[in-house]
Amino acid sequence: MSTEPRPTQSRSHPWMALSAPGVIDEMLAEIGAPSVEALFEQIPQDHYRKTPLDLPPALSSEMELKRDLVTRLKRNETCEDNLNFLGAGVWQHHVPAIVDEVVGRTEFATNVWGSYQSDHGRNQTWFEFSSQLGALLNLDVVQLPVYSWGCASGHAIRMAAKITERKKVLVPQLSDPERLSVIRTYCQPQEMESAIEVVMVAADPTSGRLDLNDLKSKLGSDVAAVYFENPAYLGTIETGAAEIAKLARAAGAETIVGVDPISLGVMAAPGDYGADIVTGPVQPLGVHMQCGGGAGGFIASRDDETYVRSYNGFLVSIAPTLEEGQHAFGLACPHQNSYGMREYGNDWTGNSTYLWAIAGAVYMSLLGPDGFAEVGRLIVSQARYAAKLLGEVPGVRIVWPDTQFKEFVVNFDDAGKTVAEINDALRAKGIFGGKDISGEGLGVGQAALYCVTEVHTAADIQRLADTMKEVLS
Amino acid sequence: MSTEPRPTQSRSHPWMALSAPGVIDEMLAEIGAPSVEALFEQIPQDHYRKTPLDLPPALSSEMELKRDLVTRLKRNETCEDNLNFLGAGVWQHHVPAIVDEVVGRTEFATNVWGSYQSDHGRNQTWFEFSSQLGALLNLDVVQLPVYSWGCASGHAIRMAAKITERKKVLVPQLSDPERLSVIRTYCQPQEMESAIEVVMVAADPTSGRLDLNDLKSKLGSDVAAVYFENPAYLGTIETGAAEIAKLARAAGAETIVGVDPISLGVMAAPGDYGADIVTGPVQPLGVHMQCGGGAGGFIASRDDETYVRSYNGFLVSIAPTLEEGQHAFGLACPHQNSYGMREYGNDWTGNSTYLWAIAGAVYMSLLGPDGFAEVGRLIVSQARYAAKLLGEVPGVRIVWPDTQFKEFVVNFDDAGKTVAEINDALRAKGIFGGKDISGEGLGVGQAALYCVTEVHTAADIQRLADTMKEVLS
Amino acid sequence: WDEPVIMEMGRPGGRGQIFPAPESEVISSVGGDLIPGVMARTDRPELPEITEFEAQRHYLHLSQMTLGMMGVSLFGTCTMKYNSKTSEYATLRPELAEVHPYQHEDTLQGVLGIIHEFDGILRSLSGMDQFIFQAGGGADAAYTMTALARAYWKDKGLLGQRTEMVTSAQSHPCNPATAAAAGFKVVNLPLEENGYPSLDALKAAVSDKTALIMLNNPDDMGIYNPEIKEWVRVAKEAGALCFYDHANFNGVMGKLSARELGFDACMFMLHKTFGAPKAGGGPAVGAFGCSDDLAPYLPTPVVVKEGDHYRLDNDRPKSAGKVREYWGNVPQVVKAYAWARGMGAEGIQLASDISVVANNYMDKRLSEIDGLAISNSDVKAHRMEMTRWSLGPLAEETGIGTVDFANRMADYGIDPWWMSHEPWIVAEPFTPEAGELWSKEDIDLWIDVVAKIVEEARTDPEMVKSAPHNQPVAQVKGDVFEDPSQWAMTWRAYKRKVMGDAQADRGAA
Amino acid sequence: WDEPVIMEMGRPGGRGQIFPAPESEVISSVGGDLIPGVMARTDRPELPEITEFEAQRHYLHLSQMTLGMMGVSLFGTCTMKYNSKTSEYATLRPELAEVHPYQHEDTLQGVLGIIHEFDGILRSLSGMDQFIFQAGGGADAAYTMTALARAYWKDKGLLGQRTEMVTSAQSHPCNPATAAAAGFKVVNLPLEENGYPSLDALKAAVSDKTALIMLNNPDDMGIYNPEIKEWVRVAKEAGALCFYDHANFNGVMGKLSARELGFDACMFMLHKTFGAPKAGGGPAVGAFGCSDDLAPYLPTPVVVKEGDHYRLDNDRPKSAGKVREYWGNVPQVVKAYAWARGMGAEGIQLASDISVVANNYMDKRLSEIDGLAISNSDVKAHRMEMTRWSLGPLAEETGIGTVDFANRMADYGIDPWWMSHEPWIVAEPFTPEAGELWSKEDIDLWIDVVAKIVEEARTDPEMVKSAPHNQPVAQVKGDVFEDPSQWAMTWRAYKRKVMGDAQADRGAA
Repeated sequence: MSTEPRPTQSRSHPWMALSAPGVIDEMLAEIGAPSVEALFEQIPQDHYRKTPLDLPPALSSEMELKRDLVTRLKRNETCEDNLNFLGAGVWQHHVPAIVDEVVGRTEFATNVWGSYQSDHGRNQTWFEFSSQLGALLNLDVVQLPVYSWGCASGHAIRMAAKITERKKVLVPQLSDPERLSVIRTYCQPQEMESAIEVVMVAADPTSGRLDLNDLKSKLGSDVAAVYFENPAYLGTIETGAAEIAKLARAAGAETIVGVDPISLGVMAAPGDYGADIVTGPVQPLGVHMQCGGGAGGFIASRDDETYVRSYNGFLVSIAPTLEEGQHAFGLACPHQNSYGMREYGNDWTGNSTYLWAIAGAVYMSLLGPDGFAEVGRLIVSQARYAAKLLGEVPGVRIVWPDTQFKEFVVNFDDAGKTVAEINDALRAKGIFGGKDISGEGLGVGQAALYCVTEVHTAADIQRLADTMKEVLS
Repeated sequence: MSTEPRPTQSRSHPWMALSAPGVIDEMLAEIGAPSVEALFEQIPQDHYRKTPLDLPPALSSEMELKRDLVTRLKRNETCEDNLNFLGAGVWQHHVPAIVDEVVGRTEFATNVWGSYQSDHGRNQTWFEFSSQLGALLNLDVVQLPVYSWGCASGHAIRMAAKITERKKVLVPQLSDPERLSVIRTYCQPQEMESAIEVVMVAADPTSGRLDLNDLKSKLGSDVAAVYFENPAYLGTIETGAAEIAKLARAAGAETIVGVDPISLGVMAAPGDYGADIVTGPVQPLGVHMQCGGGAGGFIASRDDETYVRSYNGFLVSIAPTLEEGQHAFGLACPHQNSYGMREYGNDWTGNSTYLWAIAGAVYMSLLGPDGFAEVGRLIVSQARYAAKLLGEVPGVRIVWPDTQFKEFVVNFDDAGKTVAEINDALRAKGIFGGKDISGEGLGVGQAALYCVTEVHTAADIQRLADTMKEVLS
Repeated sequence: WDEPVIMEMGRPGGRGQIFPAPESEVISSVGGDLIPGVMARTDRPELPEITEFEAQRHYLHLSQMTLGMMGVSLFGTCTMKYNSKTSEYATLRPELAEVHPYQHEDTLQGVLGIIHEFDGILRSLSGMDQFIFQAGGGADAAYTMTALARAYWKDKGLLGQRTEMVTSAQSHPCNPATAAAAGFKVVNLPLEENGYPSLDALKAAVSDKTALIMLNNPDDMGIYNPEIKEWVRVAKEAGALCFYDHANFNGVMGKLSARELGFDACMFMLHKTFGAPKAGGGPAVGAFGCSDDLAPYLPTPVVVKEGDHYRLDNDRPKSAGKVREYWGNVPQVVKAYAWARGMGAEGIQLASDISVVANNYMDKRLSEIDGLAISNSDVKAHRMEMTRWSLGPLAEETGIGTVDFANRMADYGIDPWWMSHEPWIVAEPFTPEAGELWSKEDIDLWIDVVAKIVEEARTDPEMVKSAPHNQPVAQVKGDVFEDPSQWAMTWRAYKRKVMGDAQADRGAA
Repeated sequence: WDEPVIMEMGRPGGRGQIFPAPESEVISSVGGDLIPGVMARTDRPELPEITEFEAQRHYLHLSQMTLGMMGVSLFGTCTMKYNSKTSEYATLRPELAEVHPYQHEDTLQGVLGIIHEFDGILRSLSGMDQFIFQAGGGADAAYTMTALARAYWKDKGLLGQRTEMVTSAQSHPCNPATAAAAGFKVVNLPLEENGYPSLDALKAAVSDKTALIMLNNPDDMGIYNPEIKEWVRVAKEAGALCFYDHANFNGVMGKLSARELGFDACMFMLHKTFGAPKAGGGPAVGAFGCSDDLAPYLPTPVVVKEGDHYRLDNDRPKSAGKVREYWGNVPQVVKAYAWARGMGAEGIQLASDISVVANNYMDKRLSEIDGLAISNSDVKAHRMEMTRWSLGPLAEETGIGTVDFANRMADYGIDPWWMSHEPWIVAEPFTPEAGELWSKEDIDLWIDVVAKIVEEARTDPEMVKSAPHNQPVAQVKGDVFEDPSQWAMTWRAYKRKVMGDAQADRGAA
């Protein structure tokens, strides 16, 4: 054993066991190759890159790497240190510590994909995600989540088009432009032969809800699906949901509803008002905002073979095993997706956001029926309170004051300031104001979409209102 | 199934399964008791408290509880956001992420004590702590850690007193008053019949090292042990260690050395220069400072039955099992501690800091021989560099500039300001200056003990020196 | 653990998470019953009612029943990497976890800076001019390419004409599938004996109808198409856009530059190649990069730097539109950045060397096991970081096939191998990939297990066929998965179909 | 997992953690070889050389081989609590983890405030006037009491005279042991048939030599001494200090006040009663509280509030000196604070009710198992939160004793039970404690396992004797633990003694 530490330049890398001195030579000898270069014999010499790599210097020690990461990330300001009212698809909800623990376990937050044979616990957790979400939705089929709510809705619309063999979808005028852009991508430009036409349905200006007359006028026999959200992008509750579903069904179209699952302790289950396919975000179910990296979207439906056969992704089913009385879990209809059928599969699939299924399973199990009822009641109460207090500030008008769940539109036309100016002033006082929706073509003027959740106390809301008064005075 | 959430007042507590409605009544029925009160029949009525409990209101939801904790803790300022040079028994070292992961696993950071039969993995990790620390110390016996370095030294001195049947210990004049206070507690006041007398050995003023002449003069046949540290409290390296051990052995006394384990990649193993018993802190081995809550102390010795039989705590030994060729782990000499023998056991033991043994096992396995050499070299280099740059600041004098490991004494007698004033000024600029040791009676004047470790870059040190120049100008 | 399904656990009124009632000033201000009656929920969702501890213990048990990264996984096409907990913990900090994507850019300089730096790292590795991270995985990045191609051809006024996408029959399924989903007609080129399609086939396939070509190289058999530069030349001559699916980048990191080979765009999988966790299937990132010519068509936002300030550029009038909301799975980008910084240029190049050495070592040892055959056995050159193998000979001899092996491997604490996306090309396929993570001891252990099962296939085939025997559950009876009367994707459905709960009919078909 | 000892793993030069070299300006300024030659290490410590991943995987495997809190543990005297991850994560934040105890108090207002608030909570629960948290466990808090008693009697000039500590033969061993270590003579009072020592015995024992008495109540048998107020009166009449070891506080939380019963001081175990993790044996906290009369003798620092400002009071000239460095295991104090806040007064009282109900339910079911006997069977009153039981009858019948049961229980995923600190009092003892954490299902499962093993003891005693059969390792052969030639507390020793490594002699005896 040598008495001196090895010189720095030849030290092996902590992330690569075979970088230890001598190991590669040993393996080359067993392979019978003269050099590492010889193993790359397939690559013609003129394919090798000529430009040398120009990367920032290695932070080879963990200590330097951590310092770099932490120093950089501290340049962010957070919704923990500031009072945040941004929502619009990424919401600040409480994440229970147990969710963080389970999701962070290396067995789950793993480097591997994990095959069914080796990962029974993971499979079961996935099934429990679908089962619990199904209980909230009152629907029997829930797919493992896809990339986002927008992607889920895009897939759902394509499912509907496939099932109905029609190529038009009706969506609300007051849609989230972010989600709508994704949906348009999924529906293809009109130049494509297989494009699905996206047609807007007007809103009732007094309530923000869908204009049923406009809907009726557009609901022809070419409509594959009606898509709407409940609560909708601007926070309004769609009380006409059952009527919409009835109209759609009568026209032979599918009803696709986007729902926020955290509302389902207090809001009716979409399975109970006629939804055929339901989509929604998984981020409210125990996933941190992560600058949008917490996004994920679910798709659910009734347990009808037509629907099941048209899913694009992974359906986890409970199943018996060779041992009497035991159950396990596996993929139902595994061959219909693009892994099995390439371009002939349903849409396409790939790595998704399955870790958030684990988060969601834990989250829902912690809340139970009473927890969902409590959190829903708390959210809607705090949001209404915020709307009320803000509505009392001179220059501020709440657009639809009594119809929202956790988000609502605040209009500043009478304030003499733009939303951008107001938000700058709020930010200087440690408040992140609502999302500026003035430029989204929604016809709501200088307006911001405020989001209030269970994390906001009455004192927080009073602080917002007081600061707003200050800013606008 | 009821349609409404239950009212708040009767909801069950998430931490108590039996608080669910009706469960207690069901159990009372099975017990055959009329009421909960009836089960407390042993307590006489007049024993019940009369003053009602006066506790702050419950934060019954996790969300409120988290908010309270985080809001309060944010009132602290940290050594992550400030540049810290405090050490003196709690040091800012790099904690690898894997240590945090393993220590945080609920299987280890558990609510249970964990018996040997069920916790094989934990037992093995403990053994690996002792084994790796033994490799650093070049000693064969390492006990699971006790509360702190001071406690370890206290126990070690009592071990020596028991072994030698003598009642005096020699300790350095330049000792940490915090650790010394603990040692004095363990040695008992002189009024106690079994007290061990604590006698100070002077320091060589030119080096801070032990004055060997003074040591010789005090080393009589009544001395149970000589205790010294290497590196010592004030950061100095005790080059006379082997000589001290030789003198002690000649006098029939035990040599007890306190060592900082993070120095052992570059500093000689105490087992190699004559130490009989070795103590030290475990906090440098992958434990966060935690406001002092990361403290823990180890005791090690040669594998001599006399020593082994005098340990106070838990010795984990590898052992064969009923299955040929397999090994497992259990407690050696389990009956000699106070659990087995009450007041007749060796000293006393109790819950300790065994989770830090797990941290230490992981830490040492990550560093390996080369990592310890690298970190030792880095620490001593940065510390010397800091001493050098600070020494160049007008008004600053480094007391023993070339003999320290990671800590060193900075004297400000010529600066015209007290250490307290200087530290206040530094703190205003985001720097936590060294520990003020002016009042500790060490004869070093207005002085601070600065600690520099591997976490300090050259730029950090330059910033300290520049700021010091500013502060003193 | 004999762990029940969570839907069976708990007791009425059990609670795992409590929320406070609204404050009295809130209640007195807004009252109750705030959900319009018609939309108010009247039933109680059938969720478990358990304590916090029971939820914790249940899911920790399930995590222990998951191999995760605890075994040895030479899982082809997935490139097992070490996922540093350093970067994992950094991204869990509130500085990233509690950040909203719509925050003002002044409050996001930290994360925008990291994204921009990492963009620069990928530019250097690929030669491309701009990267975005919106795609949630490799397939989504391929989809991004198809959306970009549509926007490009629409901008040129040729979208009605450029309707075809050309690829190899061996390319990853996501390429043909996303192209088809985007509305393109897919042209698959068959493989020749050398393992890749002929240049002539390509020449015959491309035309003024070709919108784009999408290729991997090396492919999942470890075979490199030496004519790739010529392919790109031919395709571009026909006007087509060329997309390099760099899923198998690991073996050529620092050696090839997609741009120098002529490609217009490429994608990297941050959750495979760049050390972010795969996490059982995402959240992942398909980093999409392209040339300046294509950059105007990118989905927005794009992170750009102006002076010392980073900002989100949303002003791309020709943009193809979004493939997903927001900017991407930001924590995974941070982890990939951390991986690249932790490795450095030298480390990245070394990793590529190691993965090819390790793969060839693995091939050498596998070739010594009787009953296994390498794909395209005529190709004598060393393969890249993975190789397609076949159990064909053994299956003929013993009746034990690749699925049986996968079932049995888990019994040894080894992750079952990856078979193949194209089981019709090679009989009883498996596709091991050694990568740079595993030690020689790990690879040896893995191969020893394969050799052991080969032996078992000969001595005790029934035992192998009925595996696993050493897992929490026995072999699954798969017939329910294709049977509408039996499959059950939720506990509701299971109760209705299997347990015969007559109450459980709502929400069914 | 068949997991090797880490000392056997790795390869020369393998690295799990790298540190940068000092910067060039540092090297050129200070040079190399900075450790004086005589103290420079010349050998290479025999540590494993592995990658970061190997360390991670090894220790995660070991964690999976640890039951931890995954099973059901009715472990007497330890009061299993739910350890909230909410508070765990709060204390892992840099705001506490990266804080130094010598920071200026202005920078520590958060944690000082929490400590002060929690001090207030304990004051209310106990009636004491001041708490400190320096003690690292319950035993250390007992030790604090003995140190305090020394300082008190020294201050009174009577330390030479007050030399005795009186306790019950059934008190926790830490009481007599710490008193002895502090230099006191220990007087143990024997138990009567009712389960506690007689008042007469106490009267005979106390005198002007008595420095202090130390007592638990209820004791580990679940028996409450109804004469405790009289005891305190008698002891104080003799001038002795009275210390209440509140280790078994769980069953009487909110019901008893140590101060109202007359005690001068008491201690609580934050890692048991107050929901901080026990973590396999610490870091723990013994919260020590006393009356204003004793407060001047407390170890420093004491956290005090002045106006809105919290500070550390080090100015206690009569202080007994420190029992441990710094202020205590601060994160555990924060967790205990969190537990108390999460429970509230009502929750704490309910927990006490529940733990006694659960214990009596457990007693009821145990009493139905033939072969088990309750301790002090004449005591008919319901026990408190734990009860001492005996396997004596079964052992006589079958030869299977409490150790065999402990070995066998783990096979069922159940934490082995706690036997007893005083095995000489009750034959083949075990001491189960139900607490308020476990569900009825958990308790039933635990008892079913006991009943099952009782049955096994009759039908297959050899199998029970040779347990465990279902654990990572078989039953340990314990003879090495008392044999100096075989025990091996380190791998070095093992290599030398068992593997016969002649090189491994350094550091041996």
